[in-house]
Amino acid sequence: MKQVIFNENLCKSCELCLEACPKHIIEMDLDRLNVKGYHPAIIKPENIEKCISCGFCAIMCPDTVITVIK
Amino acid sequence: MKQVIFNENLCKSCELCLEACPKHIIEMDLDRLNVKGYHPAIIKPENIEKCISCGFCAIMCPDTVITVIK
Amino acid sequence: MDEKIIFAGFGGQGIMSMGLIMSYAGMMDGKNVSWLPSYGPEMRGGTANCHVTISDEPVGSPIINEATIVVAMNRPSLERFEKDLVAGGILLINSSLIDIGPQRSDIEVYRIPANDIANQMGNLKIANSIMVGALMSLKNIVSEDAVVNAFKKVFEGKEKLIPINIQAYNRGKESINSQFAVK
Amino acid sequence: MDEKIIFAGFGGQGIMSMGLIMSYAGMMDGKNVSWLPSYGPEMRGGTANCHVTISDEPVGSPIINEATIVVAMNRPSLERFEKDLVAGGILLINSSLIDIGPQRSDIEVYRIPANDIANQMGNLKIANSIMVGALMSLKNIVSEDAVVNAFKKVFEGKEKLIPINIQAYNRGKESINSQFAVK
Amino acid sequence: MAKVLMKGNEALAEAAIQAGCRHYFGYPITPQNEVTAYMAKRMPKVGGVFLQAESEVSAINMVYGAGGAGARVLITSSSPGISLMQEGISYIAGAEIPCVIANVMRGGPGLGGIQPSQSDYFQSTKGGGHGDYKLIVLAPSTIQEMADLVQQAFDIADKYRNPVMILGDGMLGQMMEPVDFDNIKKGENHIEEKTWATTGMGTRKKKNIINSLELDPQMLEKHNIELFKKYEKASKEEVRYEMTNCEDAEIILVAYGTIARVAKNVIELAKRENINVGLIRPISLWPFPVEPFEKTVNYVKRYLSIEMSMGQMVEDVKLAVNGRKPVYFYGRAGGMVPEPAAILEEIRKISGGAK
Amino acid sequence: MAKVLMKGNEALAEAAIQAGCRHYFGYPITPQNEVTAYMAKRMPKVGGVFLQAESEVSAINMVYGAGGAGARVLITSSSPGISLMQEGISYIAGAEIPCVIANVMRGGPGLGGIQPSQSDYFQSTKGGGHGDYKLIVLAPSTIQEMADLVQQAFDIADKYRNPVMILGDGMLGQMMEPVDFDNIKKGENHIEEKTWATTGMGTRKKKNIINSLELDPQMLEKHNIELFKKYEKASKEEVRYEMTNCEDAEIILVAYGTIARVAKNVIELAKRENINVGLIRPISLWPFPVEPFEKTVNYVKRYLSIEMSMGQMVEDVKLAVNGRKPVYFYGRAGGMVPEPAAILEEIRKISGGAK
Amino acid sequence: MAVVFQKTKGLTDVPFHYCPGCTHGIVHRLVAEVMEELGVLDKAIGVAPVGCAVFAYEYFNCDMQEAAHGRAPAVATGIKRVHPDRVVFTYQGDGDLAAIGTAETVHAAARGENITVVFINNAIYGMTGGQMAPTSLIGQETLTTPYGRKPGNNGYPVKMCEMLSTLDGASYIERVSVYDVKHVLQAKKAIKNAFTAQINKKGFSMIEVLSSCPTNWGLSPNEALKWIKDKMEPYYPLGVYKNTLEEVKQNG
Amino acid sequence: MAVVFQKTKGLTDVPFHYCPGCTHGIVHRLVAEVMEELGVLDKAIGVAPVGCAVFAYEYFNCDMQEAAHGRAPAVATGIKRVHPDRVVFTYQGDGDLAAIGTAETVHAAARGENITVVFINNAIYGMTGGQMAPTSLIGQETLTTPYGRKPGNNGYPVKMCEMLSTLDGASYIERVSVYDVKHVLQAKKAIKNAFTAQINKKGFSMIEVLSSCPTNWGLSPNEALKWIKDKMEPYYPLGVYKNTLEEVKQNG
Ligand SMILES: Cc1ncc(C[n+]2csc(CCOP(=O)(O)OP(=O)(O)O)c2C)c(N)n1
Ligand SMILES: Cc1ncc(C[n+]2csc(CCOP(=O)(O)OP(=O)(O)O)c2C)c(N)n1
Ligand code: SF4
Ligand code: SF4
Ligand code: SF4
Ligand code: SF4
Ligand code: SF4
Ligand code: SF4
Ligand SMILES: [Mg+2]
Ligand SMILES: [Mg+2]
Repeated sequence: MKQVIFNENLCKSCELCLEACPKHIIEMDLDRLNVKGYHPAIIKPENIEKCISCGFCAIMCPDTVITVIK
Repeated sequence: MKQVIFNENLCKSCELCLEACPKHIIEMDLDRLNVKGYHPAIIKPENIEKCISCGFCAIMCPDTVITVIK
Repeated sequence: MDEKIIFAGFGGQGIMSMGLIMSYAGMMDGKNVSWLPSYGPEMRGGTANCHVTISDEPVGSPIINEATIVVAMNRPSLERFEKDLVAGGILLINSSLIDIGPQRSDIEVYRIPANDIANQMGNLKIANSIMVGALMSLKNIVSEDAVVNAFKKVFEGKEKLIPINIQAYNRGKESINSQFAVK
Repeated sequence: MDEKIIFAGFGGQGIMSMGLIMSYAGMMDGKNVSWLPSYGPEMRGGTANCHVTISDEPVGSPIINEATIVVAMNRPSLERFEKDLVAGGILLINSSLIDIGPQRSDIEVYRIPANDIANQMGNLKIANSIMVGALMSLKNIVSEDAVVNAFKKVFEGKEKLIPINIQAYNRGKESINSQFAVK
Repeated sequence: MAKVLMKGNEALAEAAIQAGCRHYFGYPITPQNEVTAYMAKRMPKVGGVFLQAESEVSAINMVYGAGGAGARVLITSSSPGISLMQEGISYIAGAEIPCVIANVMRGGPGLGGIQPSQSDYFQSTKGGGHGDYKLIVLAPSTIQEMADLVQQAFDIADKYRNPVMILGDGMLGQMMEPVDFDNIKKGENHIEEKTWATTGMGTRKKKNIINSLELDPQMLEKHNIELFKKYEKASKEEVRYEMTNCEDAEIILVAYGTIARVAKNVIELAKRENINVGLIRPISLWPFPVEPFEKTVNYVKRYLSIEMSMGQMVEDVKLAVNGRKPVYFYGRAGGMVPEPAAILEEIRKISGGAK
Repeated sequence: MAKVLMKGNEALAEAAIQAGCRHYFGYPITPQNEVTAYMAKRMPKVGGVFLQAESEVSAINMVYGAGGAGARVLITSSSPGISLMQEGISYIAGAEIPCVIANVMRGGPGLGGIQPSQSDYFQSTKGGGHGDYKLIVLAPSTIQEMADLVQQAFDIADKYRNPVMILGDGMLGQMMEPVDFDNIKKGENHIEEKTWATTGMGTRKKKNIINSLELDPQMLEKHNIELFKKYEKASKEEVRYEMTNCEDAEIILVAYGTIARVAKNVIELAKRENINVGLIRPISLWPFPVEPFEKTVNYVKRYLSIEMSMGQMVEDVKLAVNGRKPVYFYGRAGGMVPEPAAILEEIRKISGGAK
Repeated sequence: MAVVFQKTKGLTDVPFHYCPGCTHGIVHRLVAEVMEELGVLDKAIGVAPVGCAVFAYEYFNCDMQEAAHGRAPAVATGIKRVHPDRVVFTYQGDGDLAAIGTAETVHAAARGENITVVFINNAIYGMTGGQMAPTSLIGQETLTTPYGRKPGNNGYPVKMCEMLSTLDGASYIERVSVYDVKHVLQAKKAIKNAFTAQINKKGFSMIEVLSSCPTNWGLSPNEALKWIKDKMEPYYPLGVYKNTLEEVKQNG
Repeated sequence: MAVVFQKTKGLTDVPFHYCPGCTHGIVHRLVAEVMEELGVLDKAIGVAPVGCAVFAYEYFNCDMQEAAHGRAPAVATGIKRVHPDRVVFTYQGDGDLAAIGTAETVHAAARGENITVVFINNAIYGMTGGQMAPTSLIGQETLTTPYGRKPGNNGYPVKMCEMLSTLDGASYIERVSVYDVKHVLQAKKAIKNAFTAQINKKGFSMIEVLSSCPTNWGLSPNEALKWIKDKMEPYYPLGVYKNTLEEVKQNG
């Protein structure tokens, strides 16, 4: 089962993953703040299927927020 | 008048001038010590005529002992 | 007069400027003033606060252990500085970002939805000036003139921001009337 | 016993070794000893000297202000250290290199042409051992055995130099007999 | 020029410029970074030089060069950076080069923290570097005084051909207060010609040498004795202190810099409890002011040294009091600032609950 | 092993090796060059490391690394070089790394000279670096004691996880005396395991960190207080001194290191004139021994501190005596060594020609 | 189900304190991954600098020392000389490594000290709030070059890879960046080479990473990556500057 | 009657304290001659090092400062920033310049500090009695490398000209020697170029002189000259490493 897991409370809203994703499926959740006060990065459930499990998002994330499972 | 003047009390007997002189006319005066306790470099009067005023001795002397006049 | 004010909030909320405006105004009124920022390692994030003393006497310690006024712009600030108020002191709460109340009951509390007002006015950055206005309408710490001049001083080099901030300041003053003093 | 000896001369005359031999010998005899070199900037030339104390008591200051013996290997040394001798002290002069006499008349003076003797023996480097011999024949500061062992110690690693130096030492002892004590 | 609201670090920088300083060398370190930033902005405007060195070691040796070349020169840093300068400072003192060094102290030891501290008192006053030398050490307690003392520091440095240290702390560097620069003598006018400086010989007959080497111990001793004659003069002429409420105090607080301000609050607090507390505030830490102790030792019951350290100035207080009255110490360390209430509590404690 | 005749510098080096030190970092400087030379020769023979660093700054930080990694480590230098180490020393104290630092003092300030001096007393005992920390400072006065104290220094350093300084001077470094290494406990056996050291985690569960940073002032204060608990323990357990002829002395000399030897000669000289002179020789300069003053202050008339400096230890003497008896100072500077006769003269002078 | 990417065991659970989008975080991860992959975490000893990475000792899952500003290579030397069989590395910023620590860096390299240096070149002093670094670009505005860095006053940016490659003790020197996925992967390979050089006892290895400081550059994190590519890379060419991995080296 | 050679006015009357045959003396004379010939003695300010040349302040006939060990470039920077129109030079040994003073040297060069550095590489610490210098050769026996310098323990000799030439601020860098008349004359030309670079405001200039230390090498003065030629020169190739004398340089 394809999964991209965000360890949400580590996210700092830097948007590097967003830019790195070739499928442009990552976005900032502007409706929520995590414990640090940042809008966390998310993939909307409807978009997860577009993920090609390339891992680029995780590779570019400076805060080890992301785990990618294929 | 060709002259090679040694400021004798500055001489430290290092023999660099001796080696540098293309005419091999410089020697150490083993009979005398200068104020510093060194045998000074000299050119015997009979040898001064062989001097070609090249200045090599002065150029190699580390203690500015030598003045060369042509 | 001896006012000891703590301004506190997130970095980026203009906390330091609030303190500066009050300090300048105090100075222009011929008071003794001091302004002391908290300073952390130069990494970003976390809270910011500054201690402002405005007094008729020379200022002793610039560190405020017993504040007469606390302006809390976010929740952690409220939690941290509430206890430093003297009994009867004034607590200003930015109710746009703070949904809890104070623990104490021996202080005067005012809630101003500064961010919401600022949002209405079309510029989130002026929430701080709104709070300064609210504060001034509660207590005439410094003269009106001095505050206006202080705005000019603090925004030196960024003159075009002065009118909107003074406007915000005035809105802040008005806001108090529509507020409820929670005792 | 409390001998305080200053050895002095040019760098290269083996001044430090003279002091070392006496110090080792003293130590081997169970005496308290100290050896203090003068040390200058590491540039060459100039004078060298060392202060040697050999004593039944623990050595106080290793600096000798009042010497019982001065061994002067060159003229500047004589000029510099003559005054440090106690009245009645012994002054040994390397007469090969020193053509002046001492200024004082309250001391015992011995002149040994150490360089000349060394030259005769075919090795200028042993003038120092000759002087040690002369010193020992004047005053039995340490035992004969100890001196021989001290030579062995000081020339550790250069064993082939031991015989000639002991020979020189013995010639030095003899030389005193052919000397004249200038009073 | 009217009063302006300024951070201590900025006031320090501006005062130096107004005192005729046109050469600043430094290296960034918290909590004194505003000095470097201010100098970087202002120096080019007044035709001066701001140079960020590659390290504090290098910076202090640039100061040596520039001061030796005749300039009024300033360097600032904070505790670890000042430690790195100790060799250079000893050289500057040895070669008798005037300059002003400011230490905006933070908590130590080692990397420590960046909150205000006073734990470099020993280093500043006893000589953190090698050899017998003294810095003249001035400790401001307000931003106005920061400005005033910086200007005096340059004059003192020139007068004695000696480095002068301004000893502040992070709080003094970071806080703002109104400051008035009108009293600052504008430097250019009253800088005496430095005939000893290495400016290039030009038409001068004798070459000038800046140096601290002397291999002959007799000559080096002479040099040391001459240095100490200067220090003796300074310890007569450069003593600075303030006394508050000492007239009939039963206990006298001794505090410098920021903490002296806290002490003033304590005096007020104590009054409410009818405890008569006075304050001696040394402004010159070296020379340490002995007079206020002589004036008070006969009637006061005890002294209490308050410091942001584990106890350093207290030794100088003891030396001044010399056993005639008890001397106590209260301190906080690591960036903690003593609170008035806690000091009052300490006063009660050492007074045996008296009064 | 029988007695051997050795220079102080060599004895220091050999004693360190015998105490189990296998890591030496240093940088050449007169008058301690024999240490580097000796270590360069010997260390490879015993499987140890001799490393000539690019500077003293670098060397002290190598010591930080090596000491933090669990090794017994030695560094030596002389005055200007020690000044360069002040930041590093403060870090080592802050991070609680055991090591031994020897300063073979020479005349200052600045480049100064290379003759023996004691003018780094303040730097060593009060903290030449920033922050509140203490070195344990030991001052040998014979070559044998140099060897003995070096060995003790390593044990003390390990016991307290604190740097220990051996404070010698050029004369002590350069002179030879017989020395016996038989009493030195061979280090390898009694070095306790350093469970805190960074040795690589291996099978250890918790990672080890060597550090002096603490940005939270409350935590940093706690760290400071813990350091001072150690220092308090040390000032009870590590006091070392020697008393000579103090029983019914009317004047007591206070002197350490080389000058204490001169002082012993003075005692003899004075006896001839029927002046009863005693000597207190502090061996630990920090902790400074207070006991011998307590023992003598009631009957002695005065104290005279003799130093090869312009007057540094005399402050600690005054603090110990605390006004109960007059304290005098006599010193020579720049590499000059006080002569017995001159000291005697000084004794006569301050005694008002007494006895 | 296969894990494509998960957090390395080379990092502890302590969250990074870095600003949003600061690439210090990426490099930390790469170093940790390399150590995990090489199986050296249990014998690694790292040295943290003074700079934004000052808390690196909290993050790497191995023994750590915190060095004085600039002195990490000296500290690492001390450690390595005590434990020659451990893997010793430093992690340093440009102020730390190329300004105050210049002598320590040069001489660790000259000595061929068998350590690995990870060098974060972000053309600024991050921790102290944005002063000029030795590596700041000509024209760059910083707190201490408010009118832009000018050669006449502030000199020229220092190229550490080029400089250190002139030293015989340097075994592996490479400059990389992390401004996109490709370069991150290349950076990781480089870091692995550097650690491998150490494990093979080749001597001094250093990887210079062109890294971002969005906060002090006044750019968004993604803009900052672009700035690395557009402004820094032209002055600091990427590539391998020294490589003796294949050479059999005499060891004295 | 023509004077072929006489002592330059650039030197005072104080006799050199150097050991017999030490080429420090030759280099002193060359620097002094160059300053005299360029007519800058009255506006020169020199900086002496700590090393055998510590007394250089006595010898040069111009204003002088004595710097702390290794810090001469920093001291010179301080002087030059006060008097940009004066001619400022340092005279330093290899321990001074290439060990303890590495950072100061590198950054004076990187800044393009408009000073001239005369660098005496004698592969040894002369003044302190013959310890290893960073420039000591592999295998060289010194007080601190009694078994010969070994790369594994002591690293490799540092080539300063090569290293500093990588810096954009360096304007003129040349390595010369003084082991015979021809090389002495070449050395003088190089020193003149370096001072000329400064006078023309080109930035940092340095001349490295392979020089002898007969005393600590344990050789006679003439043998020592041969040692320079046979042992040092192969490792330290002579030549111009950087030359912007002809370039028109932008100045920020
Ligand atoms: C001796 C000393 N000097 C100065 C400082 C202040 N300081 C802390 S970090 C730093 C520079 C950090 O810049 P860099 O090394 O480039 O690391 P970055 O923060 O950019 O990652 C400085 C100057 C210090 N702590 N110690
Ligand atoms: C801070 C400091 N460290 C060490 C010394 C001791 N010292 C004096 S000169 C010198 C080295 C001299 O060697 P070099 O620079 O090569 O000059 P040379 O004597 O060979 O001409 C050293 C280490 C010192 N004076 N100051
Ligand atoms: S794994 Fe690749 S495709 Fe999937 S979210 Fe991450 S970057 Fe996008
Ligand atoms: S890269 Fe990481 S920290 Fe940045 S937004 Fe994406 S998940 Fe959050
Ligand atoms: S001038 Fe030339 S020929 Fe004459 S003595 Fe000198 S070297 Fe010889
Ligand atoms: S070169 Fe000079 S010092 Fe040497 S022997 Fe000749 S004259 Fe004398
Ligand atoms: S200041 Fe710059 S380098 Fe430091 S954490 Fe923030 S972005 Fe990163
Ligand atoms: S020790 Fe060497 S460098 Fe120094 S003066 Fe003597 S020969 Fe020259
Ligand atoms: Mg950086
Ligand atoms: Mg050299």
